[in-house]
This record gives sequence, C-alpha cells and structure tokens, in this order.
Amino acid sequence: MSFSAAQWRGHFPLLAAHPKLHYLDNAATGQLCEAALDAVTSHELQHRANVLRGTYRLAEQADAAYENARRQVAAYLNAAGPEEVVFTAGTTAAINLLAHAFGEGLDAGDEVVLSLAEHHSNFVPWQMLRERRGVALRFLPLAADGRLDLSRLDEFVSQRCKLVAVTHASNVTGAVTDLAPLVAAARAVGARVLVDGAQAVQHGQVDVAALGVDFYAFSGHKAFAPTGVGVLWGRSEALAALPPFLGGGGMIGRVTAGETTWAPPPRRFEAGTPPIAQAVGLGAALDWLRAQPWADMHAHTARLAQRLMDGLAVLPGLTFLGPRDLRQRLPIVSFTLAGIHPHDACQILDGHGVAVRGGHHCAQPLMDCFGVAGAVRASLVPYNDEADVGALLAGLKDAMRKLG
Amino acid sequence: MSFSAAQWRGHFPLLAAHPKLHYLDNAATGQLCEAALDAVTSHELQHRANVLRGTYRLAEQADAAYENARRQVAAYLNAAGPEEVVFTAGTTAAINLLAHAFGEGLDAGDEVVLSLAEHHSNFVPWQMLRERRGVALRFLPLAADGRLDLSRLDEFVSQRCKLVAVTHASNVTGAVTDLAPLVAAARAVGARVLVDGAQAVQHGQVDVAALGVDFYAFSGHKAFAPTGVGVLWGRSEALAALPPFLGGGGMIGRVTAGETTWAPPPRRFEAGTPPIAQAVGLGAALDWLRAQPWADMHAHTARLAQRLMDGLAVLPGLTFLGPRDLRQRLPIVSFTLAGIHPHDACQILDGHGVAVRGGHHCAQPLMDCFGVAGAVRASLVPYNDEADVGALLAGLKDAMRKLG
Amino acid sequence: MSADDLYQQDILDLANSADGAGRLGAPDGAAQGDSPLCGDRVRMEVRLDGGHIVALAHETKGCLLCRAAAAAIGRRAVGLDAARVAALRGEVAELFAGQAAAVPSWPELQCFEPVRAHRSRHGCVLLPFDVLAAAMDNANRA
Amino acid sequence: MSADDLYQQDILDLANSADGAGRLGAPDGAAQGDSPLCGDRVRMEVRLDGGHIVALAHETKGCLLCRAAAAAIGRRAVGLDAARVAALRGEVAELFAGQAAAVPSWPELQCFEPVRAHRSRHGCVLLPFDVLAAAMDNANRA
Ligand SMILES: Cc1ncc(COP(=O)(O)O)c(C=O)c1O
Ligand SMILES: Cc1ncc(COP(=O)(O)O)c(C=O)c1O
Repeated sequence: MSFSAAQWRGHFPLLAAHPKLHYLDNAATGQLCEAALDAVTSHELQHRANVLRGTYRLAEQADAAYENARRQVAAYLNAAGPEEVVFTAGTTAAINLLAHAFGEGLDAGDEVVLSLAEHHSNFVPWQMLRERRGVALRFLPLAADGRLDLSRLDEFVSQRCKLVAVTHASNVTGAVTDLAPLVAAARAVGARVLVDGAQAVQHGQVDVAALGVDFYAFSGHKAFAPTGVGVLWGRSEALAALPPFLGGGGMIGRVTAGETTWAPPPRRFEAGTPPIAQAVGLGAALDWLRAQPWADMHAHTARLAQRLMDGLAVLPGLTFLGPRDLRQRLPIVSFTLAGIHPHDACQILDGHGVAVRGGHHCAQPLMDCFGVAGAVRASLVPYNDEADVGALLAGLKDAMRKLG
Repeated sequence: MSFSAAQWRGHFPLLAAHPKLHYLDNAATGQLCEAALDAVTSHELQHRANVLRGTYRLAEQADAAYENARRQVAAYLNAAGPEEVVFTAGTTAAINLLAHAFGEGLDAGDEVVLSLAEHHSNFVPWQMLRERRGVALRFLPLAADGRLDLSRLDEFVSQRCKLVAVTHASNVTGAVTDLAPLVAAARAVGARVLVDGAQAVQHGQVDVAALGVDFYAFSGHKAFAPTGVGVLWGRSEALAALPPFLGGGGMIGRVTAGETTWAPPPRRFEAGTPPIAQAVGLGAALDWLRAQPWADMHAHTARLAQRLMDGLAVLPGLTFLGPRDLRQRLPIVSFTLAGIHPHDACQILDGHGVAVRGGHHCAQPLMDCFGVAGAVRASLVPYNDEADVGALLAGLKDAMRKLG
Repeated sequence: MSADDLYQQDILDLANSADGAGRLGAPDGAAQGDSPLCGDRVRMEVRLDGGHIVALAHETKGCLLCRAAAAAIGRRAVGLDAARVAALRGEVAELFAGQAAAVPSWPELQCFEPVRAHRSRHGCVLLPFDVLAAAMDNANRA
Repeated sequence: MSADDLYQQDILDLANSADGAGRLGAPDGAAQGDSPLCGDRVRMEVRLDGGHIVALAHETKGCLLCRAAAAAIGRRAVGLDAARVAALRGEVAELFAGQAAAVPSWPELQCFEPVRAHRSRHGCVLLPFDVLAAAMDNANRA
C-alpha cells in the first residue's frame, strides 16, 4: 500500500514535533503541511511584493506566484479556469461576499433556501440579508440522523427561490449532502446554488463541474494551508453578473469623485491587497493534496472512523449524532455523553493528550434539532492513526469514571 | 549612532538574500522582517489551532498567541486596551467594515467628509455607501503641493457631518495630514473620525490617544508583517455602538432560525476564523518596530529623501508631486518626467535593479488634481540607503537618455 | 495533567449539590446568559429587599465548572447586595489572574483555583456571577 | 537586462510616429478604454464600409508600448474587418505566449516580441486592439 499515516504525519511539522499529540480537531483547523509552509516561506524570501500593480521583476514574480495559485485552486476544483477563483479571507468572508453581491439583486418575496445543518457562517450572513432586503429564508429540514431531508424538496425550492445555499458536508455530523437533487431542483426554477465546502476540500479533490453548482466556498486553514485565506469559486457567467462587494484598490476600472467603474472578475471581488503569501501557500497545499493516494487514504480514515464509532457504541450513555453509514459521511464523529458536559469531557481528554472540541460547533440550529446544547467532536484526517482513536476511547472511559 | 541601515537590512531576509536589489516600493508592500517571519513559523509549528473555541492546550496556546497579538497592536497604537483592536484582512477590509457598520446608522442628508488625496480604499467604500444609503460625500480640497487645504474646514464639516475619514499620510505625496484641526472640527459637530494609517504605522509608533481620533486602520504587509492581516482600531465606546458587518462563526451570542444576538467587540467584528498566524506575525513585527531607534531612523530616511529630492530637482522636465518640506511629509517621493511615461521609466529602472512603481497608485482623484494620469513613486524606509538613491538617480538619467 | 486537578471531589460535590436550582414564584428580577463558546445557558432569578437578595433560584445548563459556580451562588448569595456580588466576581477574576487574596470570602471559591491554568474555562465560572449581576440590575430597575 | 531590449529604436520610432493620432469628424463608432494599472486611456474612432475600416483615428495617452501599438493600428488598420482585427490581437497574444507564427501579419508587431518577458506590460500593447474591437462593435451595432 502506498499510503502510511505515519509517513503522512511526517509532512506536518507540528505533528512531527509533537509525537504524543492526538490532534482530532481537524474540522476546526487542519495542521499546516510542509508544502504550504515551504511555499509561504520561499515566497516571502524570494518574491514578496504587491501584486497586479508593479512592473519590476520582483512584482512580476509576485504576480506570477499569485496567479499560479489561482490556477492551482482551479485545478483542484476542476474549474473552467483560474479567472473563476476569487481569493478571500476564508469561507466566512466568501459567503458574506456572495450574500452581499448576489443579495443586492434580491428583493422582498425572493427566497433563499438553506438547511438547518448549516454552520453559522452559512446561516448568519443570510439572516443579515433577510434584515437588509426582506428576502425570505426557507430551511430544509433534517432527518433524524442529521442528513438533509430532501423528500419534500419541491415544497422548499419554489419559483420564488433565487439561491440554494447548503453545506457540502456538516461540520458536526459529517453527513455529506446529496447535491444532485438540490441542483436539479434549483435549475428547474432558475436558482443558483452555493455550496459551503469548508469541510469537504480537505477530504479529497472536488469537481465543481461534475457537481453542477454555481458557487463554492472554502478556507485554507482547514485544508492544511495557511490561515487568512479562502476561496470563492464561481462559474464565469455567475461571477460576471455580480456587482462588487468591498470597494478599494485593485477592483476598479476608473475612479473619479463622481462615478467609478469595476474591474472584471476575479479582481472585481478582491478589493485591496489580497492575502498573497497565503494564497501561494494554499495553492501549494492543494497541488500536494491532489497528488496523494486518495483511495488508500479514504480507506484509512474510514477504517479509523469505523473503529471509533464501534468503540463509542459500547460506552454507556453515549448518543451518536449523524448517519452511521460511512458512505454517507466524512470521518467527523460527534456525540454526547449522558450527564457529562462536552467541555468537561474535552478537558479530561486533553489530559490524555487528545485534542477534540466540545460545544455547539457554530451550528446551533443543528444542535437545536438534536435537542442538545453541545457535543464532543472528533474529526479525522489521513494523518490520524489507531493510536489517536485508542487514546480518545481510553480518555473517554477515564472521563466517565471521573465525572460520571 | 545606534542605527545602521546595513544592519537593519540584515533583519529582512529577502533583502539579505538580494544584496543588489534596490527596493523602493515600500509604500506598496514592505519587506517582511525576520521577527514576523519567525513568529509566524514558530506559531504554525508550535501552536496552530483554531482560536476562541477549543479548550485543549494547543487551542489555549493559540488563543493566548492571538490575544497577545491584540495586546501588541494596542501597545503600538497606545490604545486603551486590546479589546479595541479588531483584526481584519487589511486596511481595505477595515475601512469597508466601518463603511458598512457605521454606514448602517446613516441616512440621506448625512455627510461623510473625505479628501481628494485618499487612496481608493478610503474612497470607493464611501462611494458605495453613498449608493446604498444616499449619504452625501464632501471632498476636502488639496493645496497645490497635495496637502489638504484645511482653510475652509467649517464649510466642509457641517452639522450634517457624521464622519470624517482621511488618510494619515498620502501614499503618493507622502504629505502628512494635520489631524488636530480636523478632529476639532469633527468634535464640534459630534462627528467621528477615521484615519487611514496604511502609510503611517511603518514610519514609527502611532498614538491614537494623542491624535484623539475614533477609528484607525492599517495593513500588516506595509508594516513589515505578513499579507492577509490588518487592523481596525476603534475607541471602545465607538466600537460598542456599531452593529456587526460580516456574519458567521465567532461573532454571535446565540443563533436560532429566528433571531441572532451578537458578541461584544472585538469579536463582533471578526466573523469566521481570523488570520491567526498573520496576526501573530503582525504583533511580533510591531513589538520589534517599537523597540527600534526611531529618532535615528527618521534622521536617516529624511537625509535620504532630501538627497533624492535634490537629485531629482536638477533633472530636466521633472515635476515633483507633494510638499517639499520634509517635516510635512514621509519619505515617499513621487514625480513625473516630461515626455516619459511612468511605466517606461520604471521598466528602465528595473534594468538597474531599482524597484519603484509607476501609475496612479490607486489615487486617481489625487492624480486628477495634479492633472496627471500617473507618476513614478519611490518610497523609502529605514533599510534603504545611499546606494538605493544613487541607483534610482542613475537609472533615471539612463531612462531620459534612452526615452527622452 | 491539570485536568485531574480541575475535577477534585469538592468541585463535583458542589456542582452536584445544585444548591439554589429551580425557579422563584415571582422574582423581582431575572436574567439569562449564554456562553458563546458552548451554548451553555444560565438563568438567575432574585427577590430583593432594600437591594439585598432575600431569595434566589437558578437554572443552569452548563459544564461542571459553571454548575459549581451557580451552586456556590445558590448556597451563599442570600443577603448580598450588588456591590458585594461585584466584589465576589472580582475575587474569582483575581483568583484566575493569580492575584487572589489569601482566603476567599466564600470557602467554595477555593475549588476554582485550578481553573486558573485553563483560560478558555474562566468564562464557565464567571458566567453565573455575571448573570446574577444582571438579574439584580433588572430587579433594581423594576 | 531586458528593459534595454524592450526599447529598441523601432519601437520608439513607431510610438513617436503617432500614426493615426487624432479625431475623425463623424465616426460610425468609437470606444474608450482605460488601463486599470496606470490610468492610461485609449480612444479609437472608426468609419466602416461594409464592415471594413475606411477611416480610423485614435487618441492615446499611454506608455511607449501602448502608443506604439496604437500607431501600428493607425498605420495598418484601414481595410480590415472585425474578424481580422481579432486575428491580429490573437497574433500579439500568441507572440506573448511564445507561440507566434513565423512572421507576423504586420511587420510592426515583431517589435513587441521582447515584451513577452514582461507580463505586467502585455496589457499595454493589447489595450489599443481591445479598444479598436469595441469601437468596431459599436459601429456595427449603430
Ligand atoms: C493610504 C492607503 N490606504 C489604503 C491602502 C490599502 O491597503 P491594503 O491594500 O493593504 O488594503 C493603501 C495601500 O495600498 C494605502 O497606501
Ligand atoms: C461547514 C463550515 N462552514 C463554514 C465554516 C467557516 O470557516 P471559516 O471560519 O474558516 O471562515 C466552517 C468552519 O468553521 C465550517 O465547518
């Protein structure tokens, strides 16, 4: 087998330096891969300059590096071209960009369809749009296992629907959204589709062409790349139809005290100096990821997730959130423990060197659906191994003994 | 004398690696200081985790590093406390944040006072606000030397004025704004004051308390810190009065499908995962800068700027933009050459290893005031030296010979 | 590791005592507060007489630290006025800052000392005090 | 360094010829384009007959590269239709991509070959072609 978790771990400097750390909070932030770290460092040491404005060699090298990062992102997403890639500060910034730029064209009576499984970052921007423009929000309901209930799609995606904005995978349950029927329903009424890919891109390449969606958002820091950068991908004609969101340098055609004209996409949406070195790091991370043996890696994380779920299933008082079938989910495993608060469990686990997260995971509407205030979440990526899962299970038993 | 440009240069890895580069485009982007690079790298290798959500040790260390960066910024600005420091993606993002959050409270008839010397990033966001809310923009005129003409301030800052938004120093002329009369005029009518400090912080510590302003914005990348991060400082009571701008994780109190409540500042304005490592790098850069011998450094850059201006003055057909008195300006030197386009001059200069910028410098209204389409700009910081100025002057003579 | 220090028997006992848990019939003031981190929620109800607490009840959905703090309040708060509540909150904050007075006013507060090393958990302990202050404020305004 | 290659005598001569500079009395179509980078501005005016340029004038405020490209157009464009203008723009783009045909259709285009190494300047040369295309488009619609 060409994949070894131990070897993969070696490509992540923080993990290599902390052999006893069981880092299982990957859904919050992935560790930085050396490809990204090296790309950032060498960019800063060799090609640092502002982009798209200077004509000297250093500036042209910075331009080339930045535009190359766009190509790398486009390749990872199978986008039609680099001009469809807008760099942002992160998923949240990308979704807010769209909520403003696309939202500008909406009015009272128009509808945006979300789901109750959304992260706050794909929820609050639309609530704020509702406040601003009086659009209505429709929330796709959830099945008992946290997956989207698409059985009554036609009731939710009506002729008034202008946008369907859903997560590619839940950051709590790991449930992967079945996008095909949503895209079909949106197409049938002429609505656009935004997918929040914050939890998806780090689990293998995404094919936006095959998905047939219009917009796709994700963050660098969850994909083993730097903080401070993210992407809004948009189909060319979808981006071209949007007005800019933020104003400033770089996004203009011409500025006068009277009126101002806009640059074409993607620069129209990149006001000010972009996160240059971070974009370069993201491009390098995605290029590296693209070359990994994903089939083996998926088998590895699925095996670990199964082992974890089996281990959890026998713990008394444990309630598991999310679908059980690993083909319908990512290796993100959330659960509650009767009588034990997630934070107390996490604290004990931390004493075992296990880094997991407790709380609402910025998904309070989903938590409300499950009738819980919070949960413990362990999120796996290919550098995790049996030892990580073992330490988590042992730590949980200890927590139950101490707190139960 | 405790300061040596050669030694200072040694703290900037790109410059150390490129001894023949005459980098004079510092107003666009400063080179990264090793303090910032080291801080970013060691953060990523030691403390990388998401912030303000996790309870495990690594997350607490990330929290501590991020909150420490706030303290470092607050110290550099002499702010009342770290809670007045909002991390953003840059100056442009900071100003757009304010244009939305503060702009929400404005209506037709209200006025925002800008100047014609503003960078597009402190211009276009207010034009867009004018479109959204019908507020009026008043533009402070410029004197012939590019400084703000404050002689008729009472005509511009009226009772209808709600905000005065001006640059601390022009990115084209280097002219430093005389803020005291502007602050007094704003105070007299109960208006707030935003200062665009993008060109100021890299030339020494800024004292927002002494300036008496309400908001202050700047970018990391111009202050020898990473790209992808900036700051909006706001006086506590001024920030507390503002609604959020972007929606998402981290900026909420509680989220339900119905209504959502907001976190207190600064988190209210930091939706989503912030630029953590970049903020840590910025804090380290500012801490390092704060400890530098600024009196000597100012003397050094003023001497260089004088030498440059003297050298330029004798060139035929050269027109200098901006005040001549070095006490009224930063060492940012822009000029035009009769019959030679800025880009052609820059291209020849590049052949001499001189990195300067030609164009409108994202300040087209200012260019219009000067009646030119573009200019060549050389911007100096303490790592520049006599050799840089000499190479620029020699290169210009060559350009005149070749193109004149 | 310090997680073990955190969950001493005294803090478990305090939390599980749930002293003061419940509702008052007709409170003079009430307030509710959420932890933005974990969605925990504390509700405090008070009846005051001359600014002093004469009855108090709380509903606390939270972690052990939060519940222990709420129980300490449930056990000890009767008789206090707003200034004393603020002072007690200050004592806890000082404990976390490592500047605590030798002996805390309430013996129960001592068990929060190990929380000091865990900054992300400070809010869990402080939340009930903040909600209590808000409830008294509401009562005093009413 | 390559900056010297860029400014050969032929490009200086071409730019300074300013062929075609000026205004037409009553153009069938006109367009104006700005370089977002430097604020340069090119205006092209055309008169067409059966889709072919019969008269052309331009006002070009720009760098040497931009002015040289505009002068080449001023010298050679009469007689062309929109498809030929697009093809010529394509030739320049191919020159920059390093995929140029052996001999360009206009001998003047050869002098732009050294610009290839300077990506940030490609737009300077292409701008007049884009504005010309827009002007013809406007004429054809009118
Ligand atoms: C005066 C001024 N304001 C604002 C900006 C915008 O800064 P940024 O591009 O980092 O957002 C700049 C820099 O280009 C500037 O010089
Ligand atoms: C599904 C989902 N959407 C959006 C986000 C927001 O990402 P960021 O905080 O990087 O903007 C996250 C991560 O927290 C997420 O898991």
